[in-house]
Amino acid sequence: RAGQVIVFAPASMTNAIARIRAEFEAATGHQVLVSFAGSSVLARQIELGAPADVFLSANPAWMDYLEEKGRIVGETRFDLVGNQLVLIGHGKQPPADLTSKDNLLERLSGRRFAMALTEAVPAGIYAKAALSSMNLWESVQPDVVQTDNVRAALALVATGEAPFGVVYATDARASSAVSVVARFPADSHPQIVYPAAAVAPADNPAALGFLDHLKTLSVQSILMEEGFSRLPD
Amino acid sequence: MLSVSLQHSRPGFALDVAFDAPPGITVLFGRSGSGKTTVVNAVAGLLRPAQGRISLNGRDLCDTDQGLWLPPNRRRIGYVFQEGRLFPHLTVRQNLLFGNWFAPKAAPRADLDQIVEMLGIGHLLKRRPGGLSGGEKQRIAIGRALLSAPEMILADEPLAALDEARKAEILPYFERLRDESGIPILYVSHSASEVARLATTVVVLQDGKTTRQGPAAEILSDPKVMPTGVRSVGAVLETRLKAHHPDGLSELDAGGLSLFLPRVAQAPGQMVRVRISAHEVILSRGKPEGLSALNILPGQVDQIHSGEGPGAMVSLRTPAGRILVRITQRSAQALGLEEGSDCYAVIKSVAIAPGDISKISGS
Amino acid sequence: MLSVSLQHSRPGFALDVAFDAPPGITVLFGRSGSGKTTVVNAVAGLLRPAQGRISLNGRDLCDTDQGLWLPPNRRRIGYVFQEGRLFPHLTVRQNLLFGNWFAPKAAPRADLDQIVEMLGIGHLLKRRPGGLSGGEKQRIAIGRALLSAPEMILADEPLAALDEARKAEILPYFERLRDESGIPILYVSHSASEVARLATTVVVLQDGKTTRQGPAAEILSDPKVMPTGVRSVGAVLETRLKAHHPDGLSELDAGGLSLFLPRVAQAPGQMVRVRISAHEVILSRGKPEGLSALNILPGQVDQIHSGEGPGAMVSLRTPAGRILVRITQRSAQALGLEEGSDCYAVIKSVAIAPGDISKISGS
Amino acid sequence: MEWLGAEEWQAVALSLRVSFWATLVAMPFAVLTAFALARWEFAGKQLFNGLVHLPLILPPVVTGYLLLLTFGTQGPVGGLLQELGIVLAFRWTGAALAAAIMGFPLMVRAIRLSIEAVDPKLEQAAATLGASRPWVFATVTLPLILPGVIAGSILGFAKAMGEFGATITFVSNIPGQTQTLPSAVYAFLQTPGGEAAAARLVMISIAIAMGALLLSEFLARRAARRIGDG
Amino acid sequence: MEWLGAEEWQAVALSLRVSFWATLVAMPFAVLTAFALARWEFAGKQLFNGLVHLPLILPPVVTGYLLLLTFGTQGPVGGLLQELGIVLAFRWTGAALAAAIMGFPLMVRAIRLSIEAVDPKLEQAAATLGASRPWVFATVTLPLILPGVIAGSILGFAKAMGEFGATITFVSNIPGQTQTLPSAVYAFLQTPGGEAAAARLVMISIAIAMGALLLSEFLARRAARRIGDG
Ligand SMILES: Nc1ncnc2c1ncn2[C@@H]1O[C@H](COP(=O)(O)OP(=O)(O)OP(=O)(O)O)[C@@H](O)[C@H]1O
Ligand SMILES: Nc1ncnc2c1ncn2[C@@H]1O[C@H](COP(=O)(O)OP(=O)(O)OP(=O)(O)O)[C@@H](O)[C@H]1O
Ligand SMILES: [Mg+2]
Ligand SMILES: [Mg+2]
Repeated sequence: RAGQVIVFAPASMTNAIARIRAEFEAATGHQVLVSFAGSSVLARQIELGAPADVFLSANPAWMDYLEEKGRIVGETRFDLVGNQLVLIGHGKQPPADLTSKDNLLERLSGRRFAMALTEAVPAGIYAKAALSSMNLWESVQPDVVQTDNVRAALALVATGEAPFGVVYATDARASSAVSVVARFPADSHPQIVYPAAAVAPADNPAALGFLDHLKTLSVQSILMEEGFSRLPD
Repeated sequence: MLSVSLQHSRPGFALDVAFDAPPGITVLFGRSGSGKTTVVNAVAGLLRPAQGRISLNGRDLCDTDQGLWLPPNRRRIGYVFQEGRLFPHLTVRQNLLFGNWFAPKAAPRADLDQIVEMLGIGHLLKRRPGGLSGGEKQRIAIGRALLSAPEMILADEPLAALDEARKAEILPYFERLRDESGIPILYVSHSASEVARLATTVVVLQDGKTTRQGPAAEILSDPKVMPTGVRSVGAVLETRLKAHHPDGLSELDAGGLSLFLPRVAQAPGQMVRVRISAHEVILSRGKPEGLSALNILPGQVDQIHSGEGPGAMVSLRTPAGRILVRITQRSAQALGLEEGSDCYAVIKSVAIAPGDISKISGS
Repeated sequence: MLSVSLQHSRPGFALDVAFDAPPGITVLFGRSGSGKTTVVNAVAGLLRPAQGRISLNGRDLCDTDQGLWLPPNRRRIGYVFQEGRLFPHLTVRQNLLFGNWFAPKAAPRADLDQIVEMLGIGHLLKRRPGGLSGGEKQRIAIGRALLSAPEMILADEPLAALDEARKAEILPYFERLRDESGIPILYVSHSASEVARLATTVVVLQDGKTTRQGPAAEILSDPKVMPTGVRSVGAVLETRLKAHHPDGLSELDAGGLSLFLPRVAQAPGQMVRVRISAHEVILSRGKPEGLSALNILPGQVDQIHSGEGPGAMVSLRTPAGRILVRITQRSAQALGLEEGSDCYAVIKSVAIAPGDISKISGS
Repeated sequence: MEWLGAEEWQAVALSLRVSFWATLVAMPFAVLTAFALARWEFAGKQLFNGLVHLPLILPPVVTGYLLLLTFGTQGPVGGLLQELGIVLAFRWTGAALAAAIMGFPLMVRAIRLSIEAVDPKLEQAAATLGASRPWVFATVTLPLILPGVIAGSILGFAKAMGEFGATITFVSNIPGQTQTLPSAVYAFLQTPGGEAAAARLVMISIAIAMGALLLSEFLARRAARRIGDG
Repeated sequence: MEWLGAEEWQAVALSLRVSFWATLVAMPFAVLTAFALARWEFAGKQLFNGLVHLPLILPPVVTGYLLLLTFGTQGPVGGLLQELGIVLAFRWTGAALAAAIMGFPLMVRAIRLSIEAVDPKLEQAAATLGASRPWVFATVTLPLILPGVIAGSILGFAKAMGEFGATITFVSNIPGQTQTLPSAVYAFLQTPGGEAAAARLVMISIAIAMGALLLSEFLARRAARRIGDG
C-alpha cells in the first residue's frame, strides 16, 4: 500500500532531494512531501509537533537538540553526506594558494568579504573557524559582511557587492558569476555533516523506507553530482 | 406635551431654561447664539445636560436626578437639523424612508407621495444629496423627519434656506401637523411672520435663559419681549369664515363685524385666526369715507404706550377683539387720542399677509 | 463691472444666463434650485462652464472660446458660501485672516477690528468653528470674505441664518460696501426686503434662465416678474432728507412734498431711497381728515392692472414719483377709479420698514 | 501550463486560498477592532492597541514562532482547538491565520482612519430617526467607511500574498499543504539555479496582487462616487 | 546594562536610528505619492499604484535582492550615487532605505485615506481666498490630514523596527554598522538555546514601538481635537 512521507530538509538540499524523491517515488509508489526551510526553523517545528517523518539537518547541532528532546529516534540517525567550504571570488579569478598567507591577504585586503552569520548559521560558523585556523580571521574580520543564509552571501559575491566570500562547494556551483578561488582543507574547520533521522515515534514504514533509501549508492551519487562530498568512513 | 427643564454650561455660555410645550407648535425664539439649537439637541438626546429633566407625554426622556437617559433612537423624535445632515450615500428616496425602517409597525405613517409632492422633490428622488441645492437639501431634511412617524417634531430653522413661495407651500403643512396630528412640535425660527403664523406657544430665549413664554397671541403683542423688534408686534383675531364672494374676497365674521380678506383657503363656517400687524393699521377719529381700505372697525382706546422712539402702541377694544395699532406719537397727539377715545381702525384687505391667516385647530 | 454669459447643463437642469453686474449690488433672485449657486460658483471659478465668458472690470476670468480659465485663487473674489465652509482646524481669528495672507500687499484692507465688531464675533475669536451656532458660523464666513481684500464679492444667501436684529446690523455694512467701495457684489437672496434694500440691479433666474434683469426699482415694481409673489412689489422714491424733528420723525422732501418717517439714520441734505410696498398704501378719493397716517400724497391714476385674484395694482403719478398701490378690485370699483382719476395715497410712517430705507450711493 | 510544475501551481492556488480567507475572516474583526479603537474608551485600550500593532513590530519569524507556541498542537490554545477538531499548525488554515495576523494591523489602521473621518453628526441624525447603535453602524457608518474597508482589504490581501517569515515558521513549507508562493520562492532561491523559477513565481504573485489592486481601486472609486456628488 | 552585551545595545541604537530616518525621509514622498494617487489623474497611475504596493506583495528577501541589484555599488543607481559619494549597500543608510521602502505602502495608504476624506469644498474655499494650490495644501489639506500622516508614521516606524528580510539581504548584518534588532534576534534564533537572548531583544523592540505608538496616539488625538469640536 502506498504511503506518504513528509521530509523536513534544509533548503540548500532542494535540488538533490527533488531527484532522490523522484527516484524513491518511482521505485516504491510512496508519496514524498518535502518541506524546505532553515534547519533551526525545521527543528523547532519538529520540537513543537510538526507532522514530519524524516528530518535532514544542515548541521549536527539541531539534530542533537532534537535527540535530547526525544523528538527523533536516535537509532535511526546517521550522517548522510558532507560538504566542503570554498573561498569564492566575483567573476573569473585565478586560484589562490591558501598556504601563502601574505599573497592571499593582499588580494583580500580592504574588500568586502561575504559569509553567513558567523555566530549562528552553520556555514558562517565553519567559515570563521576555517579562517581562524589559518590565521586569516583577524585580518578579514573588519570587512566581513554576514548574511542570514549562505545563499545570500553567494548573491553578494555574484553581484560583485562583495568581491569575495566563503560558501559551500554546493552553492559555488550554482552561479556562473563566481569562481572558486580556493578550497579550505577539511581539517581547518569542524566537519561539515548533514545528519538524517526519523522523527519520533518513527512508526511510518514508508518513512523508514525512505531513510533506508537514502543510504543507497544511487543516492550518494546524486549527492555527489549536486556537489556534496563523501564523508570519510 | 413636552416639558423641559435644563441646566448646562459651556465656557462662556450658560443654559438655564424651563418651559412646557403643549400640543401644537412651540416656537423657540431668540437671537443667534442664544442657545436654541442647544435646547433642541438636549430634547433630541444628542446633548446630555449637566442637570435637568425632559418628559414627553408623561414619558421621561431624561432625568439627571434619577440618572435616567433615553438614547436618541428610543425617543421617537423627528429632528429637522439646521444644516440638513442628509446621508450622502443614500438616494433622496432612501433618505426620506430612512426613519420608516425603524418606526414601530403600528405607528401612524405619513404618506411618502403626499410629502414628496408638498415639498416639490419628486424629480430628485433618484439623486444623491451631493449635488443638490441648499433649498433642495433642506426640503428633503424636512421630509425625512416627517416620514419617521415621530411622537414629536423638532425643527431647527427648517425654512430659512427656502424662498417665500416655497415657504408659503410648506407652512400650511406644518399648520396641518399642528392642528391635526396633535403631536407637539418644537420649532426654532427667527422669522416673526413664521412665528405669528405657526406658534401656539412662544418661548423666548436670551443668552441661554427663557425670558418670556406663553401663548403666541400674548407674547407677540408685547413689544418689549419680541427680540426681533417692534415690527413683529400684532394682534390676533379669532374669526369665523362667513362666505366667499365672487370677486375673490372672503368675508369673515369678527365679533359681529365683517372683515374682508383676499380669498381664505378654508370652508365657510370654519374658525380662522387672523394676525393683524400693528404697523399696518391706520387710526381715524371720524368714520372715514372714500377710502380704498375695506375694513373699518370701530373701537375704543384701551391703552397708549409710548416707547423710546417716535412711535406709540395703541391698544384698541373693538367688537372683533383687541387690536394693536402702531402709530407715531405725533399722530397720537394730532388725533388727541387718550384712553377711552372712540376711533376707527382702518385695515387694508391686501395688507394682511397670507402667512398671517390660519385655520384654528380643532375647528 | 462683472459681465457673465454662461451655458452649462447637468442632467435635468440646463443653465443659460447672461447678465452684467455693474458696481453696486446685483441680486440674483430666484426660487430654490433655479441655479443661483451654480452661477455664483462659475464666477468664483469653482465650476468650469461648458460654454461661456466671464469678465471682471475688463479682466477675463473665463472664456471658453479662447480656452481661458483663471483658477479661483487668481480671481480675487471674496465668496460667502451658502454653507459657511469654515476651516475646522483654524481658530475663528485665523479663519478671518486667512485671505489676508494671500492678498497682494498693496490691496486695500478691511479692518479686522471693525468687521469683528460689526459682526459681533469678538468673543469668538479664540474658538474653533466646531462648536459655533449656525448664525455665528455664517457671520464668520461673511467676515472672512470681506477681509480677503477682494475685487468682487459673491454672497450666497449670507443672511439667511441670521435673526432680524442681526440682519439689521449687517445690512448697513453691505450698503456701505456697495456705496463706498465701488466693488461689484453679486448677492443671492430670496428675501424681497433684502433685495429692495440692497439691490442696485436685479437678475431674476428661473429654471436656469435669466427671465428679467435691470435696475432694482424697475424689476421690483413689476408684479409679473417677482418670483416671490405680489407682496414684494413696491415703488421706490428718491427723496432728500430735510430735517430731523424732535419727536423722532425725519422729514423727507419727495418732489416738493413732505414725507415723515421714523428717524432715518442719515444727515440732512442726503439723498435717501424709500421703498413703499404696494400693499401698504391706502387710496382715498377725497383728501382724508383725522387719520393717524401722516403722509398723504396727491396723485393721478396712471394705470390700473387687474390680476387674476381679487386684487388690482394701481399705478399713481404723484409729485414725489410713481407710487404703486395694491387694492382689491372691489375697492377700485367702489371708489370709481379709472385712468386719470385724482386721488390721494395714504402712507403710514411706521409702515415703512427700516429695511426699506437706504442711503443713495454717491450722495 | 508547461513552464510551471504542478507543485508551483499548487503553491499559487494555495496562496490565493490563504490570502482570500485570511482577508475575509480577518475583516469583521478588523472593523470591530478599528471601531473600538476609534470610538470607545476602555481600560487597557492602549495595551490592546499595542497588541494589534505587534505583528508589525516583531520580526515575522518571531511572530511565527509565537504562533507555533500558542496555536501549535502542544500550545495552550492549539491544544484546546484540537479537542474541538480544529488544527491550525502545519495546515493551510494556519497559513491563513498567520497571514491574517500579519495583515491585521494594516487593515485596522485603514479602517480606523475611515471611521475617524465619518461625521458623527450623520450618525446622530440616524439615531434620531430611530436607528439603534448596530443599525446606525450598518446603515450609515459602514457604507461611509467602505473606501477604508476596501483599502484595508487590499492591504491585507497583498500582505497575505507576500507573507513569508511567519508562515514558514508556523506551518512549515509542505508542498500542496502549506507551501505558499513566497515559501516556494524561498525554496527556489536557496537552490543552485533556482532563480529563474523563483522569478516566474514572483511574476505570478505580482500579477495576482495587481489584479486585486485594480479591483479594489475600482470598487473604492465606485463607493466614493456614490458618496460624493453623485 | 548587565543583561545585554555591547553589540546588542548597538543593535538597539541602530534600529532606532534606522527607523527614525526611514520614517522621516519617506514621509514627504509618501504624502506626495498619496496626494497624487488620491487627486490626480495621469497616464500609468495604476502602474504607479502597483509599484508602490510592490514591497508589500513581494517576499522581503526578493525586495532586498532587487534593492541590492539597483542600489548596490554595482547597480545602476548605486553606481551613480557612489560617484556622488553616497553609499547605501552595507551602510546603515541602506538599512534605512530598505525600511523606508518596506514601510512606504503602509504610509501611503494611511495618508491617502485621509486625503480622500478631506472635503474638497474647504479647499475650494481656501482657493477663493487667494491660496494657490501649494498653499491650499499647506494651510488646509495638510493640517486636516495630520491624523493620517501620524498614523502613517507609526505604521512606517513600526514596520521599520520589525523589518528583517529586505534589510539583511540588502545591507547584511555587520555588528555596529548594519546589525539591526531583528537581525540580532534572527541570529539568536539560529542557535539552539538562543531563545532567551532573542526574547530580551524582542522585549526591547516592543517597548520602543509601544512608546512610539503611545506618542502617536497622543499626537493624533491632539490633532483630532483641534479639528473637532474644540
Ligand atoms: N460644542 C460646543 N462647544 C462650545 N460651545 C458651543 C458648542 N455648541 C454651541 N456652543 C455655544 O453655545 C451657544 C449657543 O449655541 P446654539 O447653537 O444653541 O445657538 P442658536 O441659538 O441655535 O444660534 P443660531 O440661531 O445662530 O443657530 C453659542 O454661543 C455657541 O457658540
Ligand atoms: N453637482 C451637481 N450635480 C448635479 N446637479 C446639480 C449639482 N449641483 C447642483 N445641481 C442641480 O442644479 C440645479 C441648480 O442648483 P443650484 O445649487 O444652483 O440652485 P440654487 O438656485 O442655488 O438653489 P437654492 O436656493 O436652493 O440654494 C438644482 O436642480 C440642483 O439639483
Ligand atoms: Mg442654531
Ligand atoms: Mg444655492
